[in-house]
This record gives sequence, C-alpha cells and structure tokens, in this order.
Amino acid sequence: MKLSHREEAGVAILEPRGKIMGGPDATLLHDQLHEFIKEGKLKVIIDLSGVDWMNSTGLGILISGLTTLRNNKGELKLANVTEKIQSLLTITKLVTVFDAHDSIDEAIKSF
Amino acid sequence: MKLSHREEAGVAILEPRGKIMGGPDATLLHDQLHEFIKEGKLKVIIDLSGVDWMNSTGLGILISGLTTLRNNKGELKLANVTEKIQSLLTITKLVTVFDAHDSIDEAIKSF
Amino acid sequence: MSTANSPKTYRLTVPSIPDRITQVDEFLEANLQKAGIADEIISDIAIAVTEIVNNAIDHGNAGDPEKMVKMNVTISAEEVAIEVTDEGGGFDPGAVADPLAEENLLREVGRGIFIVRHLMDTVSINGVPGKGTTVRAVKKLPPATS
Amino acid sequence: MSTANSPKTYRLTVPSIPDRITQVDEFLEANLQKAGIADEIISDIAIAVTEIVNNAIDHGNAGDPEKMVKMNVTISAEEVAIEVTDEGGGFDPGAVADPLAEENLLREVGRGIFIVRHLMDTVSINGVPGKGTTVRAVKKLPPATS
Ligand SMILES: Nc1ncnc2c1ncn2[C@@H]1O[C@H](COP(=O)(O)OP(=O)(O)O)[C@@H](O)[C@H]1O
Ligand SMILES: Nc1ncnc2c1ncn2[C@@H]1O[C@H](COP(=O)(O)OP(=O)(O)O)[C@@H](O)[C@H]1O
Repeated sequence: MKLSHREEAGVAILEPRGKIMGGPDATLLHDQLHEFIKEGKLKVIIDLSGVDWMNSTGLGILISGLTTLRNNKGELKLANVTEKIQSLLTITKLVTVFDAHDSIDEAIKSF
Repeated sequence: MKLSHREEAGVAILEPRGKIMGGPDATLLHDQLHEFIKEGKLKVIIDLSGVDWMNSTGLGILISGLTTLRNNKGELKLANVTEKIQSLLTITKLVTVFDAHDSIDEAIKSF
Repeated sequence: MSTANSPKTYRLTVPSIPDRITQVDEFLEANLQKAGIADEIISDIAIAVTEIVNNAIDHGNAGDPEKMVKMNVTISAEEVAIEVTDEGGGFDPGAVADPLAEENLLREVGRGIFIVRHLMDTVSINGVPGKGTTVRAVKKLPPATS
Repeated sequence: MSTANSPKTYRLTVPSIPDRITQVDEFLEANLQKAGIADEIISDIAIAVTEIVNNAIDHGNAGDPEKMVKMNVTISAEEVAIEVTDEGGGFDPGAVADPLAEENLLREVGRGIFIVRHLMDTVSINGVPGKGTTVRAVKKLPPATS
C-alpha cells in the first residue's frame, strides 16, 4: 500500500493505493489518522478508489480509524468503495457501521 | 521515552521509562498496543513506575490504549502510578476512567 | 492453456516477519498470472492467502522470526489449492468468536477465517498441538472457454 | 545562589518538527538545573512548556518545518517566566472545549492548556491572526531557604 493525503473544504482526505494486506500497512494508516487528530483535523474521508483489494487487516484499519476518530469527536467517511471491497463490507456486516459515499464531493457534503 | 514489554500470567505488561512528552512517544506506545491486539494479547498493564512525568500527550496515549483495547474486547490497567501522574489524572478527572493498581500483582489479579 | 493437464506445485518458505506478506503475495500472484487465471479470481485467492499467512505469522508462530511459514500453491486446470503450514501450537477453529455478532462488529480483528471461507470453495484447518497448523484452501476454476 | 539578583534569559529557536520537543525539554531542564531550582518544580515547568511548544508546533505552525518556534526562558530569584511564540494564525482560548465535560473525557487531546493553567501561576495567551501566538507562563519560586 502507498499512502498520500490532501485537504479539501476543511476535510482531510486519505488516499491509500494498491493492496491493503497487512505488514507495514496498518501502522502507516493509523499513524496518519493520529497525526490528523493531533492537528485537530477530525473530519476524515478515506478515498478507496485506488485500492485494488484489502483483506481483514484493511477492514481492521478502517474500523480503528472510525472508532479513534469517534472517541475524539471526529468522523470518518468512506468514498469510492470498489465492488470487491463493497462485497467484503457486506458479508462482514460492516456496511451497517460505515458511512460510504459514491464520490468525494458527496462525502464532503455529508459532514 | 523508552519502551520495553514483558508477559506475566498471560498478561502483557508495558514498561515505558523516562518522560512522555510527545514527538516520537505516541507512535511507539500505540504501535505496541496494536501489536498486542494482533497477537490476541488483550489483557494489558502499563507499568508507570519508571515514568518521571508525562504531559497531555501521555494522557492521550493512555486513553487511546484504553479505548482501542475496549473496542477489541480487551482491557487496560495502570500500575504503579507515581504521585505526579496521579495528580494529573485527578485534575483531568481521568481517575474515573482508568483502573489503577498499586502493584503489578494486584493489577494482574484484577482482570 | 499449456498447463491445463499437468498440475504444478510452487513452494515458498518465509520467516515469521509481518512485512514478508508482501513477498508472499507477489510470489502467489505471479504464479497465478503465469497460469493464465483471471484477475478477478486471482484477487480472491490473494485476499484469502494473505489472511492465512498473516495468521500463521501472527498467531501460529507468534511473530518469532526463527519459525517458518511454508506455503504450497498447486495449480491445475480445475482448481487452485493452497496449503500453509506454521510451527505454532494449533488452535480450535470452532472456538473463534462470531465476527457477525453485534458486540464484535467494532473489533479490529477476528474476520480473517470468516473471509477465507467466503472466498474459497473448501477450507480445512488442521491444528495439531506441538506440530503446528496446516490450513488448506481450494478455489475451483471456471471451465476454460477456449 | 549566584543568579539570585540578576534575571537571566535563555533563548532557543526550533523548526516545527514534532521530535524536536526532546531538545526543547533538554534545553529547558538544563538551564533550570543550573539555576539550582528544585527537581519538583522543574518537572512542573517542563510539563507545561512541552505542552505549549507541542501546541506551537502542531496547531500554530501546523507541523510546517519552515516555520519556527521561539522560546525565551527568564529565570530570576522570584520566578521562572516562559514565552513561546509561533508563526501560526492565532486562536481563541475561550473557544477551547472543556476537557472535564463528561462527553470529552475519552478524547485523546484537548487537555494541554488546562494542564498548563494548573501547573503554572499565571498564563497569558496572545493570538494575533497573521502574527502568530505568544503564550507567556510564569511559575513563582519559593523563597530561598539559605
Ligand atoms: N495459524 C494459527 N495458529 C494459531 N491460532 C490461529 C491461527 N489462525 C487463526 N488462529 C486463531 O483464530 C483466531 C481468528 O482468526 P481470524 O479469523 O483470522 O482473525 P484474526 O486473525 O483477525 O484474529 C485468531 O485470533 C487466533 O486466535
Ligand atoms: N499555538 C496555537 N496556535 C493555534 N491554536 C492553538 C495553539 N495552541 C492551542 N491551540 C488550539 O487550542 C486547542 C486546545 O489546545 P490544548 O488544550 O493544548 O489541547 P490539544 O493540543 O491536545 O488539542 C487546540 O486543539 C488548538 O485548536
């Protein structure tokens, strides 16, 4: 996984790319979320358009981001969930937990 | 801050030492807690006997450990809280949040 | 496809270092691609195999870099069979908590085996205390269209 | 104590890199020790100063390593005065959420200024949009016993 991030309309947007399979991936994403919290950026979107696939490590990172932000009065939204990831979210019942949007624009408006 | 850890009676014991003041400290402690969760070690004690002092970064790390473990059905206990840290926990009302014990033995028994 | 009639087995052994999962995935995907398997199916298998190998590294061998994880990948015209063996203490898959239970939904871990069962056609877990765990997972391939 | 009658000021400027907090603390504690201040009091001041400088780096200068944090430490027989200035946009301390409110107790952040006010005797925060923030915090010293 590669990770970049940008800001739009006061919202921090995380852009992981590639595959989220474990090993170094979890630390990278988690550290970035904590960096946001420290800087007071508590509205975060994860843009999944560039993610080929993820396994349960990836799902765990998304949940960790969600709960960490919630504990800090922030919010996490997903955007551009691909079909493969959507199917994982569905079978694991995590669709009920995440707020997912079809585009970054819609995700931004939803805060 | 320096960080080591050991295991006793099925409980993971984290031993930070020195001062917890921010910068690299938060990442170190947080990564170790996530490592424990991955390995299924969900009973964790933080032994504070070697910590000279901490600022709000340190308190934030303790809270992050607590909530992360709780989200994963684990539990965090504090042991050997020094006077200086106890006074910070008291004025910030965090005494009501943490389960603190006078010794590692007592903390282990409390799980 | 040239490999249609003769099953081929590829073997890889890695030490229990979490970051090695990248190498395991590259080895797996390269061999499945060489066999002409569709990308859609490759990613299903890759998701499942990275789950199994992460478990072998983290839970089976408890991250001890002296302990090895062995993987066999057997590709035939009909199926892809994966076998992963660690040197851990074995475990009882029946005792794993239900990741779909309401109170477990926000746990960061505990969905790996569930996802493997969903993506692969047959999964068998053989944990022998003192002898480690072998997980065998098979994905059936669609009939060749040419 | 030789420094009893002439206040001395020590200055340090660091770029906004989070890990530099270690250097700030070493500089501060070394100078307070040299002045013969008791360890108990030094740690109170060090906790407060690391809070203020972390804020200057993280919030004021938003972690931009091109922006600097300046610190003055003035030690006299009666007190230690700290002044920390960043190049950020300023802020309204009155708008900071109450860290003792029930719904904020589990937040990881938001206790810094509260702790500074508790440990130091007087604290003033001067945020000027476009000119950065200066935080001045004073710790009174107990009368010399010798
Ligand atoms: N190879 C293995 N050796 C020992 N225990 C294992 C192994 N694989 C899985 N387990 C056990 O099964 C549990 C569930 O595994 P899994 O569903 O993959 O979730 P996770 O790995 O995220 O905890 C693990 O927490 C672990 O206790
Ligand atoms: N130097 C500064 N420049 C701009 N904003 C600041 C500064 N110091 C503090 N703040 C603001 O005040 C808030 C509260 O600060 P504090 O009580 O130290 O908690 P924390 O830093 O943990 O959020 C910060 O979240 C930030 O919004």
